[in-house]
Amino acid sequence: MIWILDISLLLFLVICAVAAITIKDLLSAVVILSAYSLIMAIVWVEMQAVDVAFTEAAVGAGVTTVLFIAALARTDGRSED
Amino acid sequence: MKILALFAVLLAGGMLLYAGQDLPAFGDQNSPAYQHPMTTRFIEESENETGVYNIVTALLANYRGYDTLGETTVIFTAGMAVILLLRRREL
Amino acid sequence: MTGFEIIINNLPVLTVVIPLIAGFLTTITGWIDRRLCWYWVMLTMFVVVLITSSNLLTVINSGTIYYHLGGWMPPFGIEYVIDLLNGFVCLIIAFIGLMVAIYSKESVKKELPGKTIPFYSIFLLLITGLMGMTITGDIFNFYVFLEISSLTAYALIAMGDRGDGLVASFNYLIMGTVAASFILLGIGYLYAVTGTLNMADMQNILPDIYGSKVVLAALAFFMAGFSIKIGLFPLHAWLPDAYTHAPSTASALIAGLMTKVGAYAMIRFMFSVFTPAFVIDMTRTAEILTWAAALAIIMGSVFAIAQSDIKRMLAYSSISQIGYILLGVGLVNVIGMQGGLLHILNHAFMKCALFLVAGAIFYRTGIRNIYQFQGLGKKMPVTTLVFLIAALSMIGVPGTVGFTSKWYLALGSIEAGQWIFVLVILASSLLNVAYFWRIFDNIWFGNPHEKEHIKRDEAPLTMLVPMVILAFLCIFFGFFAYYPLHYILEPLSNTLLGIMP
Amino acid sequence: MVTETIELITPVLAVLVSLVASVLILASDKYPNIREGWTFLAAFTKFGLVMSMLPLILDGKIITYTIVEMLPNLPIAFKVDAFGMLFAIVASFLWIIVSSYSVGYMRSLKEHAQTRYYFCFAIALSSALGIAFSANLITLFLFYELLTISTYPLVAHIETPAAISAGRKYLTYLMIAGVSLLFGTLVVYHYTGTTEFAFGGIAGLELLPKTMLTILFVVFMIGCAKAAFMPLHAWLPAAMIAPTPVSALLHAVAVVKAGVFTAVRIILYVFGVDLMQASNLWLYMAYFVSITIILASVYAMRQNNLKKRLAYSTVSQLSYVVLGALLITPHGITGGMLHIPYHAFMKITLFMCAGALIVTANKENISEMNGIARQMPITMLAFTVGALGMIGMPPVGGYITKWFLLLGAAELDNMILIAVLLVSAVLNAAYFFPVIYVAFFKKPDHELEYKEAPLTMLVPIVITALISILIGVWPDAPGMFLDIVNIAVANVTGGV
Amino acid sequence: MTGIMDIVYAEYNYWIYVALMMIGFYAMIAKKNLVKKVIGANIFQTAIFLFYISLSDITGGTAPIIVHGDHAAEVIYTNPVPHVLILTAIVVAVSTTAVALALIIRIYDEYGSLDEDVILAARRNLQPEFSEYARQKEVDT
Amino acid sequence: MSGIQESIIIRTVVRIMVPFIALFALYVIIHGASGPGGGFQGGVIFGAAIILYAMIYGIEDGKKIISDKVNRILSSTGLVLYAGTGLLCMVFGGKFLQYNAVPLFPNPAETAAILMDVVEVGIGITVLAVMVSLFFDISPPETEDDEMFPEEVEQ
Repeated sequence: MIWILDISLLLFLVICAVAAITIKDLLSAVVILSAYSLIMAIVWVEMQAVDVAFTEAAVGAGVTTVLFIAALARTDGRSED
Repeated sequence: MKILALFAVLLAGGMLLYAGQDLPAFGDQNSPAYQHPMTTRFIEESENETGVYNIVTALLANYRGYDTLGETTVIFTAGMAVILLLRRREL
Repeated sequence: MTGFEIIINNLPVLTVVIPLIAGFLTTITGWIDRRLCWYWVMLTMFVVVLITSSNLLTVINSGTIYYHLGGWMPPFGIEYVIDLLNGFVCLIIAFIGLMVAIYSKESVKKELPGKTIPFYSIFLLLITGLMGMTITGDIFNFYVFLEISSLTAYALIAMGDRGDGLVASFNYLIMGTVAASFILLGIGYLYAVTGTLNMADMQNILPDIYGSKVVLAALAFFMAGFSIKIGLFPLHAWLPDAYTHAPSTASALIAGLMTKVGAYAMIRFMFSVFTPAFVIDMTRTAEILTWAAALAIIMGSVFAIAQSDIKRMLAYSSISQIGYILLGVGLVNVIGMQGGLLHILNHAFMKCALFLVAGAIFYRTGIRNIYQFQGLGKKMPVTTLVFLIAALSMIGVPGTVGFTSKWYLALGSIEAGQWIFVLVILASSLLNVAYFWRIFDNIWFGNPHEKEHIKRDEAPLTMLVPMVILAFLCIFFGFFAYYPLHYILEPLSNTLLGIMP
Repeated sequence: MVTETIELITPVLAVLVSLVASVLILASDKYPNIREGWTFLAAFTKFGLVMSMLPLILDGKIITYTIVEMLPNLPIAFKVDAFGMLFAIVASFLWIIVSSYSVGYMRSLKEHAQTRYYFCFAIALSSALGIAFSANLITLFLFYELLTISTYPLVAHIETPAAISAGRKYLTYLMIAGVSLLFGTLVVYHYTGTTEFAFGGIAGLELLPKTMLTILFVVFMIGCAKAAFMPLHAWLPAAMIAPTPVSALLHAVAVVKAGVFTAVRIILYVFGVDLMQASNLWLYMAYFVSITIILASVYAMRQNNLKKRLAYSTVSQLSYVVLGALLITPHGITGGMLHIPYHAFMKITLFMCAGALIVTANKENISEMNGIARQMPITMLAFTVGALGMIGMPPVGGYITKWFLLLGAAELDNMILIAVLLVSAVLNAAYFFPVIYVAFFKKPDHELEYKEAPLTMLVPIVITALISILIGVWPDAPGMFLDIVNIAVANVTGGV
Repeated sequence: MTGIMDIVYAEYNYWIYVALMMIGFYAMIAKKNLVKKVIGANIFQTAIFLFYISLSDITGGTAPIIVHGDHAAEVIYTNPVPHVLILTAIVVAVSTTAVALALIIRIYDEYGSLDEDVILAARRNLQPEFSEYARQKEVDT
Repeated sequence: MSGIQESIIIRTVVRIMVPFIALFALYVIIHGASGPGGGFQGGVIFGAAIILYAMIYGIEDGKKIISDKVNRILSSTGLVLYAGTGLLCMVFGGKFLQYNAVPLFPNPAETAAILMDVVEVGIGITVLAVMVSLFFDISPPETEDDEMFPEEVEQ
């Protein structure tokens, strides 16, 4: 029944993506993006792409998020859409 | 703008779905990508030829090492670009 | 093995690796002395020009060069393939790069104070990216270098007009990312159905699966991606802002090269990844391209007439000129193709010269509005003369290189039976006259009484030299276009279209 | 008729002389005397070079020189034949005259930007000569465009908004013409693989379908807008805003003559007599230019400004040349070709007189010229000579060309064309006589002193007036225009 | 039942990838906020990576790290090539994001906002010397 | 952020953790040959360690570990190491990056493995340096006088 796990992860991806672009608070959006990346990494581990998953976890969920947060600290964190 | 964007997005999505019909099934061992001599050779010979167990690393640093040089250059470029944009003093 | 042999054997890769290494060593050079940067870049570009000319000569004399990076035979490793097409484009890149490098000395000092080192580093990396895109025979390697060139271009454009440059750069970044993502998608699709990344290998495999919807989608994504990258008419929105607000040096470099390399890539993918039969007969891509190009030619010129900022006007004119290149390619006959390819050379010279002139005028006067150019003819005679020559070439007056390419394009259109494109080409020549003449009117006419008091105040020598060289070449190739046509473009067009001469 | 071809660099030199001079002129910006010295030196050298080729041409030889093969079968090349020689002699000789006149005019009026003026003038002359010596359509087009570009600063010389807008109009018309010419060239090249002029027309053109041929002809004729055919004439009166020597040059020598020269070249050397006749194109075009001849004369009558009146007169007279070529009989062609030099001498006299009036008496409108002959008798006498020539009264040259034209029309038995020629002669008289009447017989509004234009202006006027008479009295002097024209006509009609 | 499930199983990550890509693409074009655009770009690119990784997956395959031992011959490895490509592409994506964020910071410094409309209005109003309309007007007067 | 920065517990934990993270990063780089990981991931983790330190102790303190100057040298060094390896192969008569041309060990695969490690380390160094530099540049400046764009004067 591994595909149920797969599908729920993938659906969660879509939910995260939609949330990331709709939520008005940018900091939350960025954190959700980080979650999105992390789930993506898990999906990739599932698909046996361990190196890529490792990188995505480190870069997508790690560095990118840090950079986003650092940048948001210098701007205002609200979005109108 | 939103409508235009929606149109472009739907167009691209439609193209993807259209193309998806002929895409090799996922997980299929007989897909052209897996059957191509390139993949076969990487899986079978990389350990002898490069001396590492991790095929991805072998590809990354040896067979397609030049791509990786490019990739590292991209990072360097990004660093340089950010310096150019955000630093007020010379490096 | 002697050092000389080593260099000779590895010339193809050195074309890219030398500016690359020089690019990140610039930080070290600049650390020693900031003024060294310029000499360093000049030296590098000069060496690159030598290498690329040597490559081109080798190709002309003894055929295509193959270079296997890492010693891995294709399709296992990355391959560099230098044929007439990219040998030609590489030489243009190197040459224009050198010209802009010479020019940059004073311009950078004035427009980008305190940013010399990162600027030159980025400059060389841009050249690296463009070279890498051009020379490679591997589609993923192409993507990597595409991103190098894009990132550097974003950074350079952002250095321009305060505020506006940033917004322009950001818009370009978003559009560029969309384009690059489309191209990445296309690569993925082709990989999925062929299993290879090597262009030649792919071209061998693809004809068996032309019926596949995946291949069609890949072609569509490539075309869309490249159209955004080169600013083909309805997708051009990012281009005018980006060219207008970039620093003078960057404008010249980016306008002179980026779109040309994009057009090169389009040609490469159309004819060397897919086959002529596929793009011409099976999908009619070429035909669609000619119509889009014709639209771009007219609309670009019309928009250019409405501009009062010289750089913006030149940017719109670029949109129009890129149409010429694609028109020639899309006509898919040998004559039209030669015209289109010659226009790559031609437009690189003209547009680079024009942007350099715009930069020189801005450097001396701080003016970009063409209605304030009164009396410039007296103040900067050489600069304005260069401007005149480049503009005449743009218009297509015989004796300039612009004429030759338009002549071939028109003949190609007649041969293809598309009389309407002949009219488009001729009409756009008239429109070119219209938008350039406003400038000449302002430069040489108007305010006759004030003009008497204007002192001569020419741009510095390092800025003048490249402009004059480019103007000279515009005329030189106007009379001697025979050489590139005979030795490079004619055999090349035959090869691309799969015609045995 | 067998023609011998010899290769000689003289035509190139003749063209280059004034280009070199233009650079020297630019270099001696600060020293007016040296600057004008260059102009004269170049003018005389040029004339000398042109004349040195005359004996060869009269021998029935053709001089060719290929400068550079731009593209395969598309050389920039010169070929001097009798017809080209005709135009070259006129242009190079009148440059001397106009230069002298310009010096007087520009200095009297203390015009600004004189260096630019002489610079552009020299280039315009090079282009005119280049047009005369062109061996093929592409070379012709090159110099045609160069002429347009180099005369633009002359037209817009005074730099007022009105002048610039007139310049724009000038440029718009001529650029459209240029593009049209290029289009025609392109088509000819595509179908025949060459653009080189041939005496009987370019071979291979007769294979084109009739519609295509007609369109091609129309395109070419639009391309000859420099000849100011009626719907495309508007630039010419507008360009009157230029300084008078420029008007003289534009309207008598360089630009319009380049236009008609091109038109004749295309009619006789691209299409050829046989093709014109076979396709009946000559007849339609002849009717078309007839309209211009009549209508322009009518317009001329309504002008009060003297220069404008002369401009419309030019529009009308130019069509004589084209009409002559279209008559496709030896006599008609002789008349048309001969009208090029004849009209040039007469019209330049008239324009220079008009300029002298502006400089000396500051009068531009005919209504202000009551009794002006008392003030400037020599000028007005010269004017009368020119005007009589235009009308076609012996002994001034004009009557000869009209005679030939009438002969041509009569040979064709075409009553309409004969009528046109006669009516236009009457109309010419109708717009020139009032000027002469006003100048000589009306009482001046106030007392006028005797005050002629400066000598640098007066001498050229007298010379051209005298030549106008000379070519009327002794038209068949050896080596004069009629000799040259005879050779040209023999060439295109395949021997006498 | 199994038939439908097979189809879903064979294709589901493809549908998801298309959906994600469309979401990201839409955000890039339609969202007014610059940060949102960059977030959209990230989603878009990651979606493409998902596609590549899906390509590489082989049913019952194992990660492409050579296994030694008794069963070595029976092991099926997943396709390593897309992994390498995507490793490179991830780096490219993060580089682009970094540059975009640097631009955003600078734009915020200049205009005090990250909203596209506000910035456009500010460019028109605050800096008339850079606006086309104003330039023309200046000439006319 | 000041709240976190002043927490002694966090400061201590971070101080202890950073060396371990760095060690792990080195492990990841070297381990890339036989398992998941490699120069890039290792570099990012190393960078993350320093970024973590800088977040807690402040950027000024972070710059004491890797100053701008060191950063500049490091980011170039990594690439020089990489491209230099490529050129080295050329010197021994191979193509660019043709590791087995270098006569380091009798077994070409062994040579390749060693040189690949060198290359991975090169990537790691560059990535580490650039990641840190990106963070330093993008995060908010701490002192007031470090205002972003005062009028610049050419020396």
